[in-house]
Amino acid sequence: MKHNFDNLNLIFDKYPKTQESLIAVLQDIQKEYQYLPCEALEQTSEVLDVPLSKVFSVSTFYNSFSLTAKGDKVIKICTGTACHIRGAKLLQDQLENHLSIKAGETTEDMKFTLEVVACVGACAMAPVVVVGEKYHGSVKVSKVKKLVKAK
Amino acid sequence: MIHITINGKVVQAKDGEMLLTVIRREQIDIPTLCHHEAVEPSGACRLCMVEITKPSWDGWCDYVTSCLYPAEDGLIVNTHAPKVNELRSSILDMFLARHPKSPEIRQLAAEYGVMKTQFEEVVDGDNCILCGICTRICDTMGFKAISMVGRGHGKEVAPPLNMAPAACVGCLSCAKNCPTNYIEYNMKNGGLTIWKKDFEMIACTECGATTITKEFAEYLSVNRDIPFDYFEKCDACHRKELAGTMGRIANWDREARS
Amino acid sequence: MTIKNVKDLNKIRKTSLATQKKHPKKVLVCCGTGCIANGALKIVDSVRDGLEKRNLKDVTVEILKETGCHGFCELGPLVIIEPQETFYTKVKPKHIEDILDKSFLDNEVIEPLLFTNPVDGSKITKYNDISFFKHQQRIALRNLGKISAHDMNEYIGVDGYQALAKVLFEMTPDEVIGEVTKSGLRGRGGGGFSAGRKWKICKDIKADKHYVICNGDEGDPGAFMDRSIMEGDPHGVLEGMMIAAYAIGAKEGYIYVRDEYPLAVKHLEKAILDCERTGLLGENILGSDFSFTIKIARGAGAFVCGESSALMKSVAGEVGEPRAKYVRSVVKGLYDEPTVLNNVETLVNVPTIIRKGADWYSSIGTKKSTGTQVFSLVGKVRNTGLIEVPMGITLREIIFDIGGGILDDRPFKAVQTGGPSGGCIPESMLDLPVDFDSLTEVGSMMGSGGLIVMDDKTCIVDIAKYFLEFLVEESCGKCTPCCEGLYQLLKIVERICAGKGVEADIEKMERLSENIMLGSLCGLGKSGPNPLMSTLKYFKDEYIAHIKDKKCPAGVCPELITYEILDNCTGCMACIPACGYDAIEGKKKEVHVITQDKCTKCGACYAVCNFDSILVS
Amino acid sequence: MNKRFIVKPELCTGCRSCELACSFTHAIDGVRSLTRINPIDGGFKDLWVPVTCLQCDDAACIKSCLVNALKRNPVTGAVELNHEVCVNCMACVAACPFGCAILDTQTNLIVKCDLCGGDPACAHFCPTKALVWELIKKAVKKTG
Repeated sequence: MKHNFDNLNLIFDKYPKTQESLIAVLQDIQKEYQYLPCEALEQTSEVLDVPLSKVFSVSTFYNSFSLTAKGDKVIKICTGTACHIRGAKLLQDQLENHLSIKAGETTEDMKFTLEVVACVGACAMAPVVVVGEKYHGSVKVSKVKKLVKAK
Repeated sequence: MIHITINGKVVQAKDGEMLLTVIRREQIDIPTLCHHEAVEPSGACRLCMVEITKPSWDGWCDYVTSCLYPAEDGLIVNTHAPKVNELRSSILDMFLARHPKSPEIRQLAAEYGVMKTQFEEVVDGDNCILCGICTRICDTMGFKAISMVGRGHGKEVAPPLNMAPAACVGCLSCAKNCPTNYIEYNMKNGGLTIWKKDFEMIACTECGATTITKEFAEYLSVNRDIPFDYFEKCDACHRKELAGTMGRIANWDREARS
Repeated sequence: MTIKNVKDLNKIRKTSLATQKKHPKKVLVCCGTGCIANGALKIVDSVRDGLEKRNLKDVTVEILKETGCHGFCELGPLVIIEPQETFYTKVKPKHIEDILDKSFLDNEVIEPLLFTNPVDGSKITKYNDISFFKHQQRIALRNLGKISAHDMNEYIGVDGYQALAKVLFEMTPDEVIGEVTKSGLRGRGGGGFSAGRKWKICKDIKADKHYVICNGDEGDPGAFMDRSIMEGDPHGVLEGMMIAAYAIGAKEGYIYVRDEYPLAVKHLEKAILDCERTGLLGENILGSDFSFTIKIARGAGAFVCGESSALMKSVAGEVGEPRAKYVRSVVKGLYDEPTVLNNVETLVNVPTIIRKGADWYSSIGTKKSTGTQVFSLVGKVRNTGLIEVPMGITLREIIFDIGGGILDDRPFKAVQTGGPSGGCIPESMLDLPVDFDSLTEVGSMMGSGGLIVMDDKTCIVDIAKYFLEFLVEESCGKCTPCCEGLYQLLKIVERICAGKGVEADIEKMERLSENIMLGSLCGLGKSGPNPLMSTLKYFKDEYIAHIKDKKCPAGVCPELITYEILDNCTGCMACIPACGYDAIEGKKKEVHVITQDKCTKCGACYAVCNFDSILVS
Repeated sequence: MNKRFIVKPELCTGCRSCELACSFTHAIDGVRSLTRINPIDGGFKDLWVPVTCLQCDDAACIKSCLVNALKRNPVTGAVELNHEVCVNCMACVAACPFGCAILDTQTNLIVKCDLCGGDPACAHFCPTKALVWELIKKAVKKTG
């Protein structure tokens, strides 16, 4: 996939050029491109003067980061304890079935990525599914298909 | 100097020196899989755990990794307490389940009475025990070419982006210090391949023997202020050269005297 | 404007209070993450439009308050009309006109939007009459739902930064530490270590730098109080940090926030910026010698970063692997300097303790666990949400009085506390007074205060499996007992759930658990077997049922159950499209049939059936 | 230490007693080590040069070691290799311009002369006094 990497400098300029900024920079890159492209990691290593191996370690250690491109919409199924008890597994099963992908995968048309995440901190509305930036609480099986249709 | 008691024997130790160092100095055998003196201790494998107590602790004991626990005056250490032994065999059992094919793990586990794991063997398990000796040595040497990637059960040692690591000079320290000989490399026809990266070995200008890679020599020459031509001959030819030089001087001397 | 001294601060407080007095009528819209998810921002817009229509545009700021979380997220969006304290639930934009005309401008009450008492079906008008709120005592959550979360002046109006002024000009650092120690405040992040003593240790270490870190990396699944506090009362957190910094002599502080909490990050950023602009952060705060700055470090999703040494590595931009702590992080923490790490809830209590005194605080709660604790009461309970109650209250009071009992009147089975490091507490212990020590005694722990209520439809073995899955996923992979040991525990529990367990597995799990607890490097591994151990202790029968009888009494574990359609099926056809595996056949108004070979036991049919026609056995 | 190690090639007969002494002295668990000293044909009739580490002032081996396994013993003046720390990267073997850090292929350890911690065995056993461990004062007197 080809990207325009001009925006990277805008990200770098926001932070001091030290290792302390590494996670913040990677988060901004993740937000910008929905994943961490190789070129961006290489540039980050250079600009922040952090060895590429350390950048790679950090990129693969934390859940927030992904090294593969994601779909236009990321669907996150919360699997926090409250959601688990109130049927998160069933929602996962339904969404996987409906989208014909497993959690962690992206549909072939690159429209949706399905993820399971640990608690999103909206436990009182369990079970929760986050589509893009929008939180959906008390999700029922009958609502699942609507979630995926939602633009 | 302070005094600690190890397995009933009072021994001397330096204040703040790690217990493992003292224990090893006393020739007491306790296993470790993540320890290397070249790097900071990490406390990952947990095999070197020992039982410690002090008279003032009222019978209470603690269990600590000796590689990381600094010696304190009056400490009473038991390197083979029943709980510690049980823990070691349990850990070795876990290792054996994860790396059932590793001869090194099998041998060590057998020493602790674990011949066959009671746990579920990991299918397609490799022999990397994630001790981090390779990555820590690479960091300490200043290359920082490889690192731990991922986390938890899926963690692995890998070069960045899983591509030939630019920072690697082919010193082979990672492979040579791997406790389970997991890291593969290939040396043939004056070349070396490790981490999918190809290197050229410096061949001795006299005899053609090889010692280190060109990249490593260049690194040492630039960063450590060593003339590059030092690396152009092998050690045997260097010795011969020295013998020749000293021989000539001795011969002049001899001729001058006679 | 800048706040150069206490006089400036008091001037703002006075103005703020005067404004409140001038406009007693207010519309409070809860803008916590829960309510926003339910559409609170649209409500805010509607209220704003409505006020404009009624020529009240100029005083919108005084009337409309976008507050932090009330904790009653399930019923959101929530709107409260002051001063009557009328509490409206599940408000939609179309209701706003009515609310403004009848309830805000007039004194009427719009009955359909009121809270319905789940016990007797009656309508309750006032916020404080609802049992969910009635039994609470709010100190940490004092400002949540009361003030506009992002307005510094409002915070100052409710005595904000008065405690800071008090410590800076009336107390020495030692006196501050003394007061906090005397209050008995214990760390609310899990460990329960005395906050004052921690500060004292840190202060007494001679070093170039000292740091204060606020831990907002709420990793426990099922807990969200820190999120709500950071979102709803960011200045309270900052003030707590400043007081801690003054006490230990720190000049730099960090707030470590989960990146999954974007609203919390936004509100904290705004609060820090406001403080920097006015001089409440920076050099010579309020004209004193005290200088302090706060930076936000965003976490990146790693439960293990709740462990202090891992968190500090993460703040420094490294991989969050814990180190063995024979030297504690309070002595050698961030960048190897002495560091005080307190969690959000701990710090937000500090300003009130300083203002009202240690004696007042320690009079609340129990002798060894003083004050209040915020719980997130979730799971199979009627009223779910955030609650703050005095320590020592019983689980029964929390679940049945505040929580209104179990959802659908099912029998209570267990309550899980302390997240993945805690345990499950059975019905026989419902009258246990909750505090740090009592929970530890029964094999669980306070943790960050998650209370997850389970009914008879929750499989206890599945819960143990759930937590092990979580921990295996979240283990950093550094030390063997945690990384490999928890993995093997999970494998055994998986086998049991699949009906392939043998009796010897129980002893094997117990022995392995002990070794994991003994051998692991950090708290994650040391406490990792807790959920399993506590369920083994209190619910052994259920394990035996899985192992011996090959049955899952709760009807959860797919391999041990079957789904059947009963004769009372109305033939509504709802289950047919819900089944993703084409396992259900049937015609309209005829009893449907499940083809057992195709059934994956996912439970979708059960979830959509409105006639209880599906039998799980 | 006020002693120094002196090599006198003119006295060396190439008998290799020094090699044996070295090998036995540095034996590990009864297994003889690779010798750190080698009498090598100096290229002239009857002239043997016992080649061993010169303990250079500005030692290339120390500079080349990236893990600080090589350190100078302040008492003996010898550059000593700590095998526990050594990672076998071969940098010192390659860097020594005199070829006096050598890989012992039997044990896979790099070896170099450590002056036996202050009492070189080779000097003891040299029958012709071609290797001497002598007081510096005495040496100064002799040459002066």
